[in-house]
Amino acid sequence: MNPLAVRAGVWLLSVPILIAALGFGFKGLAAVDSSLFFTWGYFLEVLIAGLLQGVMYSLVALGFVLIFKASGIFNFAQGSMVLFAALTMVGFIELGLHWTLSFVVTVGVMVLLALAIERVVLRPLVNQPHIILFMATIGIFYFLDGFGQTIWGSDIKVLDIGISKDPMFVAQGVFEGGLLINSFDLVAALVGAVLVAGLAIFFQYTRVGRALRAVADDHQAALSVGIPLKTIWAIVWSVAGIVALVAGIMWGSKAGVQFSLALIALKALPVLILGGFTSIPGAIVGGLIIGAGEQLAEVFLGPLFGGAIQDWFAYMLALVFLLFRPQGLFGEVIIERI
Amino acid sequence: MLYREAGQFKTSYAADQAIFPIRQDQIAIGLMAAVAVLGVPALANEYFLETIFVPFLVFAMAALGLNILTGYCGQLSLGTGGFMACGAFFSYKLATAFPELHIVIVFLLAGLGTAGVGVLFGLPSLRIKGFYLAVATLAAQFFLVWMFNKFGWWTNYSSSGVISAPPREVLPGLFITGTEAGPVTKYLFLLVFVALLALVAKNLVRSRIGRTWMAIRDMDIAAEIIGIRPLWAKLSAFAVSSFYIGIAGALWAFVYTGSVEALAFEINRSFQVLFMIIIGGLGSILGSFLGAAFIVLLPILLNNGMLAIDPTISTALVSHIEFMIFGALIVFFLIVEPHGLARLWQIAKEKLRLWPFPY
Amino acid sequence: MYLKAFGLAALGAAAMATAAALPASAADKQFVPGLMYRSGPYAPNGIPFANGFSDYFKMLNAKGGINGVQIEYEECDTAYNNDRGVECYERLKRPGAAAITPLSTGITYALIERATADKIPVLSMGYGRTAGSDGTVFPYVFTLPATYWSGADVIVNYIAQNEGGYDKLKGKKIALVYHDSAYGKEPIATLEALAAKHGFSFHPFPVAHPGLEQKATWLQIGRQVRPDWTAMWGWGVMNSTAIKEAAAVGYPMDRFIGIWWSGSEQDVTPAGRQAVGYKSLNFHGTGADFPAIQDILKLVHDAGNGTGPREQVGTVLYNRGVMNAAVISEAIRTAQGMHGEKALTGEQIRDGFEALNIDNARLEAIGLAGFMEAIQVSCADHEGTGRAFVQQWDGASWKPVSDWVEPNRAGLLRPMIEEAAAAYAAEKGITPRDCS
Amino acid sequence: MDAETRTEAAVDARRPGPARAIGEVLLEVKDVTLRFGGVRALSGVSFDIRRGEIRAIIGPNGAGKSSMLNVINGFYQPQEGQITFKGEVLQKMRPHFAAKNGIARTFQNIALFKGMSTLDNVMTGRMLKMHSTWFEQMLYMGRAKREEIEHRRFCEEIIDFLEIQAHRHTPVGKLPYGLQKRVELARALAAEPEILLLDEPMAGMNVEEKEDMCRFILDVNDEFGTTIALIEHDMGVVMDISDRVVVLDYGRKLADGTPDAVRANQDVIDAYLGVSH
Repeated sequence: MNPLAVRAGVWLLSVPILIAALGFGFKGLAAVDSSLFFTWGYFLEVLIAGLLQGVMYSLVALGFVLIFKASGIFNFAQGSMVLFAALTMVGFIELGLHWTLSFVVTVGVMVLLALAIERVVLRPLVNQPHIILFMATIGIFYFLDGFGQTIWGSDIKVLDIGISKDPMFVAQGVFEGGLLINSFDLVAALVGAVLVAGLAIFFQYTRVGRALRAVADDHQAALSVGIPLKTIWAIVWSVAGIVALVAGIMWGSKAGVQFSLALIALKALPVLILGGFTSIPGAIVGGLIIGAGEQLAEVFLGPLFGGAIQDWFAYMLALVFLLFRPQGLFGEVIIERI
Repeated sequence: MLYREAGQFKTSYAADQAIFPIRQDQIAIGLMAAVAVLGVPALANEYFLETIFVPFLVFAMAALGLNILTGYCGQLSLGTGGFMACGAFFSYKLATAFPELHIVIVFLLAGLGTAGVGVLFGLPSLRIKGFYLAVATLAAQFFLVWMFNKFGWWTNYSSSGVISAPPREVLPGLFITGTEAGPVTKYLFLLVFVALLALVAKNLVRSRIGRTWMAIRDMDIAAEIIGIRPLWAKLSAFAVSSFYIGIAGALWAFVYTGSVEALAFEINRSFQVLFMIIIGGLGSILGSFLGAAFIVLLPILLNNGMLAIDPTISTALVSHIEFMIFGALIVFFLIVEPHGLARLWQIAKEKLRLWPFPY
Repeated sequence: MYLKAFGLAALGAAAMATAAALPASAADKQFVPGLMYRSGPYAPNGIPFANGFSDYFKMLNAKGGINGVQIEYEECDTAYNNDRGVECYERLKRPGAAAITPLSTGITYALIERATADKIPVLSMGYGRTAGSDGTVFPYVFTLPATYWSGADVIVNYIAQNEGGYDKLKGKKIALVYHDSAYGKEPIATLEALAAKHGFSFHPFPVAHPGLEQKATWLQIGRQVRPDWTAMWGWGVMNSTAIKEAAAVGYPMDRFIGIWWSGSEQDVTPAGRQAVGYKSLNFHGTGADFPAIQDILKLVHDAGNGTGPREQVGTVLYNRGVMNAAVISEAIRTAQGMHGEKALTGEQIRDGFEALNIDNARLEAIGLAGFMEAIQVSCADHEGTGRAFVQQWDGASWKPVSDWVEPNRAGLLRPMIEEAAAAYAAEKGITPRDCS
Repeated sequence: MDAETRTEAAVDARRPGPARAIGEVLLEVKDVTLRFGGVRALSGVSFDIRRGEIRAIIGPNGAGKSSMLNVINGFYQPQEGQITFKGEVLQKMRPHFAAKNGIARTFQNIALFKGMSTLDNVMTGRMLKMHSTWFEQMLYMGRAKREEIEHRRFCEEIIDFLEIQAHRHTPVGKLPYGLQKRVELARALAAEPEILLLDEPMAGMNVEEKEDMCRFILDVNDEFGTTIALIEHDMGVVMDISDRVVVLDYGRKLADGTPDAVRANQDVIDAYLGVSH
């Protein structure tokens, strides 16, 4: 039997068991401590909300993964690219463009930005250690933050793409009061799924995608078979820019387009680390685990510690995973040799 | 011509191993010390002392600490803010619980406490490497700030979670914290304190311990085979680094701002200190100072400079342009010299040795 | 170890840059520094406030200044960042500075000691250190017209009015969603005391900076605790996110009351029609229908001198900036009555603050009748009435839905404030002034 | 030029020299088996190294030579077998134990500390001989300072011996390949090892560099009496300088004995398919 299928089967089976175990754990805790509250319907509600929130994190994490995969650069500027893209899109809408047209124009802007970054920043720094390139992306982060706000201002902007934000109740017969699901998050999750599928197809089946994977595996080898590294980098940064735009639209219409959007990059870090820096499916699975984990922890454990634990809990969760798999869930295993 | 060691022969290894083996350097450093101790307090006004020199020295201390961990031992850390918070809150608890304890001892004890916390969060470094290690330190960052923010005990149950430094004197009559502390006293205290600890750091990195750290940084496997214990080396780097960072946090809260809430040590602080050591030069004591100067001074200079050119310019625009120039300059400096300002300085010295006959 | 050389070279450069940056303060101009933020995560809320603050002084200057003394206003961008706030303060402080307005509770905490040492009054209007309203310990801090503790009590009183009396509060649940910082934590002690007194249960929910993450918080509120009322201490993006998340769990908007910093157009417009019905406190009028604000439009904006866009005039935070500026102007005017009609020092203006008595006739005279309540400050009490009213968002504008609600200052808050101030004095070794 | 004539001078200088006492068994590996997942890198290999000898380990690529060295100094822990070192029977070696008890090595792909100077690299090799406390090092006083100077003197001797004085203060990352190999040897020697493991010390060198390296190896063996175990591909070199040779192929021991005996072994000839001289 295919060992991959066996492993997939084990996973599929173990996930519901794990979730049920968590539920019973929380239930037990709630029985002991009166400040906690537990019903199965509520547990599922929080779990679903967490998973959907996790997809939102994945959207941001994807941009990181793309760039890290192709160039080994940890792109700190991804967050400000999200903000910049959203600001630009809203800016054009406010100038009177239809949102679809504005989307197309913004894609163009992000591609231009990618080309500029490749030419001005990456090319002179080729072959430098990773930490230097990381620092350079911090420079880009500052520049973009200032640049975007100089052009488009710092006011909070409304980006409405017409997704309903009303609460939705399902399974009302099963659970008392039904299960609350945020319809906006559901749409966002679908967008995320489509994006991931699109990227997977792009990487797997197109010529550029193959070249990208080759570059990711080995720069030197890719160069030696005639893959133009500079073009590849420009393409990757463009794709990351477009992913940033999609993330910006989803986050922007959720929270309004303003400076704080640049800070959501911090929420993508534990996702990245958990999923492995180089894996697109890792970004998704990592997002789901982090999203569900932190929401469940906040709701069912938070009251024990006075709340607001979700920020550090996400990192602690990632840390615990790392102790067992130092290269992330889907990262490549590092074999040390000398 | 002037800067050349020709004719200066070393007759002992001791002389060759001095921190400043070349006479011109010794003279220069003496002059600089004189200027720093006498000139700066005489010339600089309160604004310069309070907003440039004091934070510069505090940040230099934090950068020294992070440079030991990241620059010398190669362990990437984004938990600097959290460790600074440890130093600040530990020293607050110590200073208020034992009012008769001398403030310098309070700082040192807070540093030791932070070193313990650092070791605890450094434990995962044995298994996790590179950017993945950053997560362990980020966990420390978010957890520590949350802890100090959440539990009233740390702030003596202040309703808002803000601590403010009680007045303490370093020598009888010379206050360095509280309202009576003058900027000159603060500056001179910091100058001496930071210079002494920088000297200690320099001694550590040029001794066996420093070489152990660098060996782990450059090639951990080979280091292990030479007989270095990676766990011990990494944890000692975490401890020493956290000691310095903890003291920096205490100085920040007590000497610089005077009052502080846990949020002052959020993640941005960690990034700021990391920028300092990258811009200044990884694995360089001098670089820690140069980087701190760059990151503290540049935004203030840009901001003031733009207002000097055109006082009517909107403060919003000034802030945004400040961001842009700051970002662009970081990229520029990295392209010019990826190894930091300290290397730039070294190159300048090499050039100076040959000048005016470069060939 | 060449740091000193670098430092010195930089010092030279900085000295030149800054020497040019500080314009010589003309003797006949009263200097007002402004610690504002037009960048950073809270810029959307900081900008209208800064514009209103600046426009009011421009209007005064266009009218000839205060008794002929022109106002010289200079701004510094703190980005809501505590250490940048200290830098700005040090940059702008000078003996002739009228008052400091930090517009951030964290920065206020950082500046109280410095400003006291430098003898410059701190006006933290509706924010900052609540204990600062005890003038015997904090002679340079002014918290008028209300503090967070008053705000918390006003909200509870309003709830009691709506429920039909304090006895009806028993067994009710009141939640608090707060920015997990010095700012958001201020009301907790008061609400806990009130909960014990009136027998309602109190559920605090912290939200981490900057406040984009509130899903778990609102699931707990909307699906588990289901409080009868929810109060909010939020700022910036946290406010609009909270309103959206509240709507997403179906929490009734008219039972959701924000503090005065959680009730501006910037907070409700991003939430669209979901925000209709949301309530917040306020202590001044909204809209442009006040003579002073009309003057701003006429003398400043029509002259092409407006700091921000014209349509911003009259919004909540813009008007709060106006009110801050008006209070400072009145303090300067009062101080001129005591020390002469010329540019005064911060110490002299502090006397003006302490003797401040803006009655209704005075409000009429400065064109702000009905805009705010009469304010009187005393040596010991730097807060004033502590009263506020509740306003509600109808989808287009903020409409007042209550009268001025009185906090229980004498019976509850003032002793708490005095206790906190005494603790501070003990820790710092301050001997309280005698105000009797 | 033939490899034999190349190293002849060096070898001649040694052969009639003072009787190098090849003594008792210093280290013995017995039935060592090492697996990575399903792959067997070593299966049941046994041989010994005697005090004072130069012992070569040869074999085609992938024969398990480097793995063998890694097992000897404890970087890899074998699943089966045991190691007897100085009479002490060990289930497996640990790197720190090995270093402390006098096993030093160089690496196939140079594993220097690239950010440090030549001198610092060599001084690091001496790490285990230094005993000053933290406190002394913080103040650079007392024993810390004395030790720095004392050990500097020793390291300078090694630097002289290997003729890299001119590069004392250069960061090793900037040195050419041949010199880096020499610095690595210096670092290993700084530990005053009893056994020196050399993993392809002459790989990638030109003829002159190889000659120099041969001379250094022989000198080390002569002057310090250091036992040497080396992996080398250049058969000429191996046959000339080593006292005994062990041949590995696909993780198994193929032959063991003097160079002449090994050269005559049919299995070895087959394995090398005529590559042998």
